[in-house]
Amino acid sequence: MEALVKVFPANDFSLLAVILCLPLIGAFINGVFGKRLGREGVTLMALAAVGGSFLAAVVSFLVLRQAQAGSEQAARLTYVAWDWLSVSGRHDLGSIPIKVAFSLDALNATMCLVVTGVGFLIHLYSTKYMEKDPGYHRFFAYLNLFIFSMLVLILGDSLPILFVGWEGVGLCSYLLIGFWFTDEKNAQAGKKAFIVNRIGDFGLLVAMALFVYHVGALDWIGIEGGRSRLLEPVKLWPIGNVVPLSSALPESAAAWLNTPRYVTAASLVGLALFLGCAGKSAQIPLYVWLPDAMAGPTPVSALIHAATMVTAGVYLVCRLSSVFVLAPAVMFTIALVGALTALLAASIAFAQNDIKKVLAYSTVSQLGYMFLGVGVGAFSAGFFHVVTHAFFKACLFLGAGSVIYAMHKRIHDTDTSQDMRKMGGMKKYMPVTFATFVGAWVAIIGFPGTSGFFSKDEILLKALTSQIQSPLPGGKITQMTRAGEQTVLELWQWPSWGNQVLFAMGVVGAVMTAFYMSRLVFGIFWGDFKGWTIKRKWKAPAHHDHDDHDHPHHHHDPDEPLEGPAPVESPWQMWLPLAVLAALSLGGGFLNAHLLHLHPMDDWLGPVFATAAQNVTAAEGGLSLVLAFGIGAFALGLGAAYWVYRLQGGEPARAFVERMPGLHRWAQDKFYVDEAYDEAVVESAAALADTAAAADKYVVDGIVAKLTSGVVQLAGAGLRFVQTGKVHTYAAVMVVGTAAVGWFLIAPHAQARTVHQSAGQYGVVAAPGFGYQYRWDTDGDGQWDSEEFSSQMQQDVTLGFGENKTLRLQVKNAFGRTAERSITVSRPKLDPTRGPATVIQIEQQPDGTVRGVLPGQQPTGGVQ
Amino acid sequence: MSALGYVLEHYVVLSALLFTIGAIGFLVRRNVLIQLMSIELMLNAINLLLVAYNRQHGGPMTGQLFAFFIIAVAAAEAAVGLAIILSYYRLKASVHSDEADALKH
Amino acid sequence: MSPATKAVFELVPYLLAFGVGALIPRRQGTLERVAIGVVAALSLALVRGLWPAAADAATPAVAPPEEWPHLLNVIVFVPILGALFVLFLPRQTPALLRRVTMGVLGLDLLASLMLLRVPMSRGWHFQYVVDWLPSFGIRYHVAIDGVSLWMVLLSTVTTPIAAYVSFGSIKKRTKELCFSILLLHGAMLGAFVSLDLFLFYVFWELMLVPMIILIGVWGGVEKIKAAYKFFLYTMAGSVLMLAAILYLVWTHKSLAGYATFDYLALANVVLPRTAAWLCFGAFALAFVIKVPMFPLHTWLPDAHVQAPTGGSIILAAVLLKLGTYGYIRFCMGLFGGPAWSAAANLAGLAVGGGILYGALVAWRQDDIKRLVAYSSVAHMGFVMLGLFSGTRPGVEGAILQMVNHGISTGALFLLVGVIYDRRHTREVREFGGLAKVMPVYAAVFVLVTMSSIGVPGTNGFVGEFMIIMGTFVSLPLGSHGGLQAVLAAFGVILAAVYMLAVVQKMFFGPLTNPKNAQLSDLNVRETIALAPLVALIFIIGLFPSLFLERTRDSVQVVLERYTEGRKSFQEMDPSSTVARLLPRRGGALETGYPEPPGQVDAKPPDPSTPEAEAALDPQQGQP
Amino acid sequence: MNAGNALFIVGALLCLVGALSTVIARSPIRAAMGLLITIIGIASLFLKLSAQFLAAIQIIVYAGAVVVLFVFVIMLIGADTSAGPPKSGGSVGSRIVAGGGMAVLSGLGLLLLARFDGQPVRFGPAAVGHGDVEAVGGLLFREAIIPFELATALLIVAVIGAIAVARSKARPRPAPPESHESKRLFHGPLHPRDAQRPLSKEPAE
Repeated sequence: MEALVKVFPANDFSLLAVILCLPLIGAFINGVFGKRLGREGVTLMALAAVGGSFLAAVVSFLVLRQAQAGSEQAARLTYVAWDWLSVSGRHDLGSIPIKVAFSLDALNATMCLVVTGVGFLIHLYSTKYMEKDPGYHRFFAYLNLFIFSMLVLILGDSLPILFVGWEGVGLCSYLLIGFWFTDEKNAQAGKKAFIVNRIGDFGLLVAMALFVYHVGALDWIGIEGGRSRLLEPVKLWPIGNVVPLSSALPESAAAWLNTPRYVTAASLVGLALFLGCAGKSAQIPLYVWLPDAMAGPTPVSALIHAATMVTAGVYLVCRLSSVFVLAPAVMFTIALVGALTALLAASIAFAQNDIKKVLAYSTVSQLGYMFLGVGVGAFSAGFFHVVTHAFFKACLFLGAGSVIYAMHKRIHDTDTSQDMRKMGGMKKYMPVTFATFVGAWVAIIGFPGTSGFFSKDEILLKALTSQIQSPLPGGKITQMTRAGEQTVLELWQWPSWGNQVLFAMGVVGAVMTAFYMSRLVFGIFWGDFKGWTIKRKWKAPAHHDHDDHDHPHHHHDPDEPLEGPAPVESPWQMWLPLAVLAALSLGGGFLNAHLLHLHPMDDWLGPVFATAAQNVTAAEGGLSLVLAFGIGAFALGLGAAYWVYRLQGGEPARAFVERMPGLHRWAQDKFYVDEAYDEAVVESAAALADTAAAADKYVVDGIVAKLTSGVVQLAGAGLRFVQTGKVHTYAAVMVVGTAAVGWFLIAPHAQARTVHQSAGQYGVVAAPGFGYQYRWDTDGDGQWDSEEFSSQMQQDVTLGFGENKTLRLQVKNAFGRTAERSITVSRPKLDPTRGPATVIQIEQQPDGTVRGVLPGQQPTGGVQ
Repeated sequence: MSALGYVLEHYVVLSALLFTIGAIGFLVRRNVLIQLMSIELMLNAINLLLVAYNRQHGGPMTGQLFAFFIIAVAAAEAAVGLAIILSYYRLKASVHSDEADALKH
Repeated sequence: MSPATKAVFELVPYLLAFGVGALIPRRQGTLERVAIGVVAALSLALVRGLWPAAADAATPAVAPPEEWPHLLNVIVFVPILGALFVLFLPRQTPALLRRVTMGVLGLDLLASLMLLRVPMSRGWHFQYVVDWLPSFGIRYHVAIDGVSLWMVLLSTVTTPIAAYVSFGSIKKRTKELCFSILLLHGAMLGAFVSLDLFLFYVFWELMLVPMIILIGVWGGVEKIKAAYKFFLYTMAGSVLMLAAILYLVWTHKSLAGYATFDYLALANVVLPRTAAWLCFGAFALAFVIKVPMFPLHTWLPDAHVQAPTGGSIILAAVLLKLGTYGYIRFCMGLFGGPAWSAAANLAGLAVGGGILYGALVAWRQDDIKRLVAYSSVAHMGFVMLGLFSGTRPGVEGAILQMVNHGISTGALFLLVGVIYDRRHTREVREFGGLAKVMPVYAAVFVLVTMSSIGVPGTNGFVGEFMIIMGTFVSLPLGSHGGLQAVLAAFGVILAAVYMLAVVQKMFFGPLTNPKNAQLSDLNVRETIALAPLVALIFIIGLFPSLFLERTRDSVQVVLERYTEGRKSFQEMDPSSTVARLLPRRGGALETGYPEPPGQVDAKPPDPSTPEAEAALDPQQGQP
Repeated sequence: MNAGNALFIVGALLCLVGALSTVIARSPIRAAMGLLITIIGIASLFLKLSAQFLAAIQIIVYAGAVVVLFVFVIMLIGADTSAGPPKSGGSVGSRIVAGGGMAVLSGLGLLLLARFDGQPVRFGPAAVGHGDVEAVGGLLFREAIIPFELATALLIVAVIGAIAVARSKARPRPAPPESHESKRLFHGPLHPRDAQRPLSKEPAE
């Protein structure tokens, strides 16, 4: 241990590079050379990469513990790889370097263990699950790349580096959802995931810009240190110098419109960040991509869309908890959105039959719980749920995958093989899968003593008791104006009923979770097998000897009854990870069992959330109430499901559907949210794009190009008539033109220009012409200097500063015609603030002559 | 009468008359050949002017040089112009300049 | 350790990179292996070579190598002389013509890499000045700084690629092709390095001719129309620019007493309000058309769709950059005041008309090339936004984004050309499920798409990120900056929408069109052409500071000039019609300043007059 | 009135008469003769202005080359070509406007000239060697050598250009009509070969 600390000092902890690089190398080798390496090579490479990464993570964790042990401060291990780029702060002042730097503290060390650990198990599982896929190497390349991106996300020491991982996991998710790209549906789902995530990323970009502007830092330490600057007010309206149409509106409305609206920068940052979190962690309103993402292979769903990537949002809230707590309104929004998402997703999950869809909505719902937790300021409780959820949801997904794997023996259609109604009685055929699945199931429904029980109850407890304090003394920002002290903005206060509502929603969600999860389990494992007729000694028809995802449309005639062998248990590569995860689901709760006064996790994470905790108040007590409600919810949900699906064989559910077909359809079709989005967002954007495209073709091109060319053509058509083609016409026109020029030359023009000769000396020079003669009035007395015209063209004038003088000039041409004009010559005032335009340096040469030289480098100002 | 031929203005007026005759001839006549001759007339008028001024200024004979080059250019112009007329005549069977309006069409 | 062994050890990483690179291609020939290996080794060399020296602080600071003054002349005139040389080669030997062209371009690339040996500190580098038409004050004045450095390198890297690709698909009139490419190359480089406005204008116009030939001779069905459109648009802007240049020169002459077309001298002229606005407008129009910005962008899709692949690559990668480069150098350098005042409105145009509108229109295109062309409009909107922001990250990001756009969009056009060569159509609906038959092509396409939509880790992100951050904190944009940055960030979403839609339609889903079933994957030539671009996508994405390091000082100078120009513009009395000449700053920034011809004879001095009112034309009264 | 006066009067009269006859003449050949007269008149005036070299050149180039060229061309085309009626209206209006305008302009110009007051400028005595061959030649070959060479180049180019323009293109002759019954009828075969019998002087085979 000591040696380790010596090799890897805390400020240059290169083990982080090892953790990161191994999966990257794995991805590169598998992606580029995978086809030549063969399956064994790819397997070895992928497992070694992630396994090595896991080992390094464990070592890092231990080192961190060592470092943490002695101090109150949160220990950090950092590693700076290289300088990436730099931006500048408010008004382009200062420089904010962005380094490719990584850090490890209690929060992301835990997360890192989960990611690499669960990641390794899922890799192991996948080696069997994807065994026969022709894109085997591609799959592992993507998976390794995902692990790498996820690690960048959680280890990144600044928001931009986190963003790299953030988009990286989105990209991997896109590639993996669309892994079987020959099916249009999968590719579509991938695209949807990417774009919806991008909407969230937009929020993150905006948040970074706000941080740059207000805090002037993007790394975690800097943000935490400068977070108080986020409390300054930001004017939202009117934007810039945009003046609303106040004149067209009634007085009161105009006044209302013109009132400046302020929010704190913290609220804006919080909202923008939460938009990012909602995108990545599938919260309302951006949750729609996650259920569709189940189009990817099941291990992908387990790893990315349940255990790791989707919890990145929660991680981000925890990471920036010190910023979030500055905006109570945003925190309440987060909690409320989390609770609402939990309920909405759970209610959709009731009506789904596709087991992966059920699990997907369950994930959305559980993520809602996590946000509920972090929203009320219980960061470590929320994060604890991330960890336990990673265990049991990964286990559930992998278990589902195991079942689907078994179903795939005879049913090759993806949708049908995942249909719960085709399963049943699997308990008998797949004992290990069954056992592990049940382990994870009891955890998710909150069976006392399991991990889910502890983490969920902790969240419920905090939802009832914890509040965000106003970060401002007095809760408002004031400003001195001429009219006295004025309140610029008043911070939103956490409502008194807030906790009760959130708690109630949480409890309802828990009941629903227990119900639909039990429905799922009963449907899969109990009852009779409904997939096909089981025949002993059944032999596969020749053309079914491969499990090829490239032909998903290889349908059986649905009416023809299928026959096949009994489903069998999956091989060890698949059930071993299941077993490990199930054990963790059952036992993981003791990491943070507050009931038993056992909370190593809270202690471990405590220093990380210390800053944020200053702004959170938690009431004492409520524990027994929560315990009662928690256990009650679990019992109610499980009991109801047992009654409906075991005792009554699903009859009440069918009756319910018959009584209220509309509601059921609604829930089954996900409340038509997708359709509504399609209509409202996608269609309107498309309409806008159509308009833009048409405008581009006809209006812009029409005006800029076609109109211009039209005008030119029209002019050309007009001018054609002038061109007779007859030489003599042209000659006549030429003569006329010559005559005009001649007339101009001979007619008298009293024009003159002034030339500047030297300081104060000006010359007024009359324009020359054929046969011109001039006379002047230089003294301004209205009398000509001499009555006689002469050929004197120039008059000299001397002026002082700011003086001006008017001259009159008369011109007579050869035919005696005259023209007259008066000319004013003025000399500008001496302006001491402005230097001369050019300084002429005067030098006396050795021979006594004096020359003016334009100097090479002279300061401005000149000789005063 | 004794000043006749010894005063610059006489040459200037003569040159102006010649030039005017040439210009009017060029503008009024339709026969390309005669138009070309009118151009020669104008060039000659200019030459006369140049030489006369040169005589008045004395000194270096740049005026005469200029006239020399004008003669050279006039010769070239006559050669090419006549060639064009020949070619035009082949095409149109006419030497009337107002019938040359092919560019318009 | 002996020097020899040390050298061997130094070589090991390069050999390793070469080996890995050479192993990458499957089922291809030796040529490809060697080429990709070389690209890998070169990439490593580039990264290591450009790594800031701070890393090895132990070694004493080495004086930067001597700047060879003729290097820029070589870079500019090697292609032009090469073009002339090509004219003397027989047209019956296309192979020889191609080899000579590639040789010349390769030589130019090598020469331009020499530019990297010198750190780009403040001021001008590789400056070379010689009188050209002294009576008009026109000089041959070339120099380079951190801004033009990357433009020069961008063109010396992409033009060989474009030429190489063209030689694969164009088989007729090879001689003219070689001539046009070389001449175009030389003219573009010349425009990037000239500091004399006359010289700049000559190169600027010279560039048009070969480009029109490229579009009009080897283009598509409506090539003539597209070539005309391109020509007329560009011409309309540039003649106004010429007028403004002449006005500026005239003003300088009346102020300083001698004519010069030199940028350094003209930058010291402070025009009165109206004149400044008009001149700024004339310059900006020329550049904005070239960029192009809404609503003057409609030539671009036509030109791109009709141009051959090579032409499109050059057009997108380099030619458009002349607009943005011109804006940095001339609009911001010569007319800081108007540029600053107009920035907020123009930035609104760049965001609304460029980033958002361009993306929306791109979404609705059926022709892939047209789509990429409109995406160019959107990307260039980002670049312009960065410039308008007038902040260090904004301008640095814009310069980086210019390079990025050259690489990504160049690669996209190349990829579109690949599929066009095989199917002779670019309609998206003709394709579908291509990933099955052309896996490598699909992978590269997806990768380049990711770069184009700015996924972090690729080059596109760095530029867009810096621009958005720079815009948000911008002072010239004032309170609009925040909104504009947010809208620009929103444009990033739209980019994903249209690019992923086309990727999905082309590559994913079932292979429906039987005509696509037999398509062959990337061939050797195409792979070799793409390899450096792909390498650069990652190099810039991961190590942008290698590039930013060399622009930083110059951007600082640009911004100083910009704020200074704004200051002197604001100090000027709004009603004044008199121009001013700022005193010379001197120092490294004004080496090569045009000296007045000889010394000025002046009248005997009058010590009581503190001013030299050479410029003051008293106003004339009315009769 | 001395010889100088007389020379000027004769030269001026020759010029004016020649010019007028050039412009007025209906037949081009007469016009060419008028031009010739003008040129001789100018040459004599050159002599009067002590420009002997130019006078010689004037005669050689104009009278010897240009006018001859004109005459050649007139002969080639046919001396009476301008006799035909105008085919296209004759642009009478334009010609009247142009000619009249020019006349008025010139008249006004002369008037303007007359309006200038001031003494007439008398020539001083000519310098020795002014305008003789030696002086002009020396100038031509020393200071004006480049324009001189350019003039030679111009002449060569003009000659080549003239040839190129005037040369009739060797157009393929229209194929003779297959049969001209009338010709056959009245003139018989134009060539013995056309008569499908051996030429009398060719050896029969």
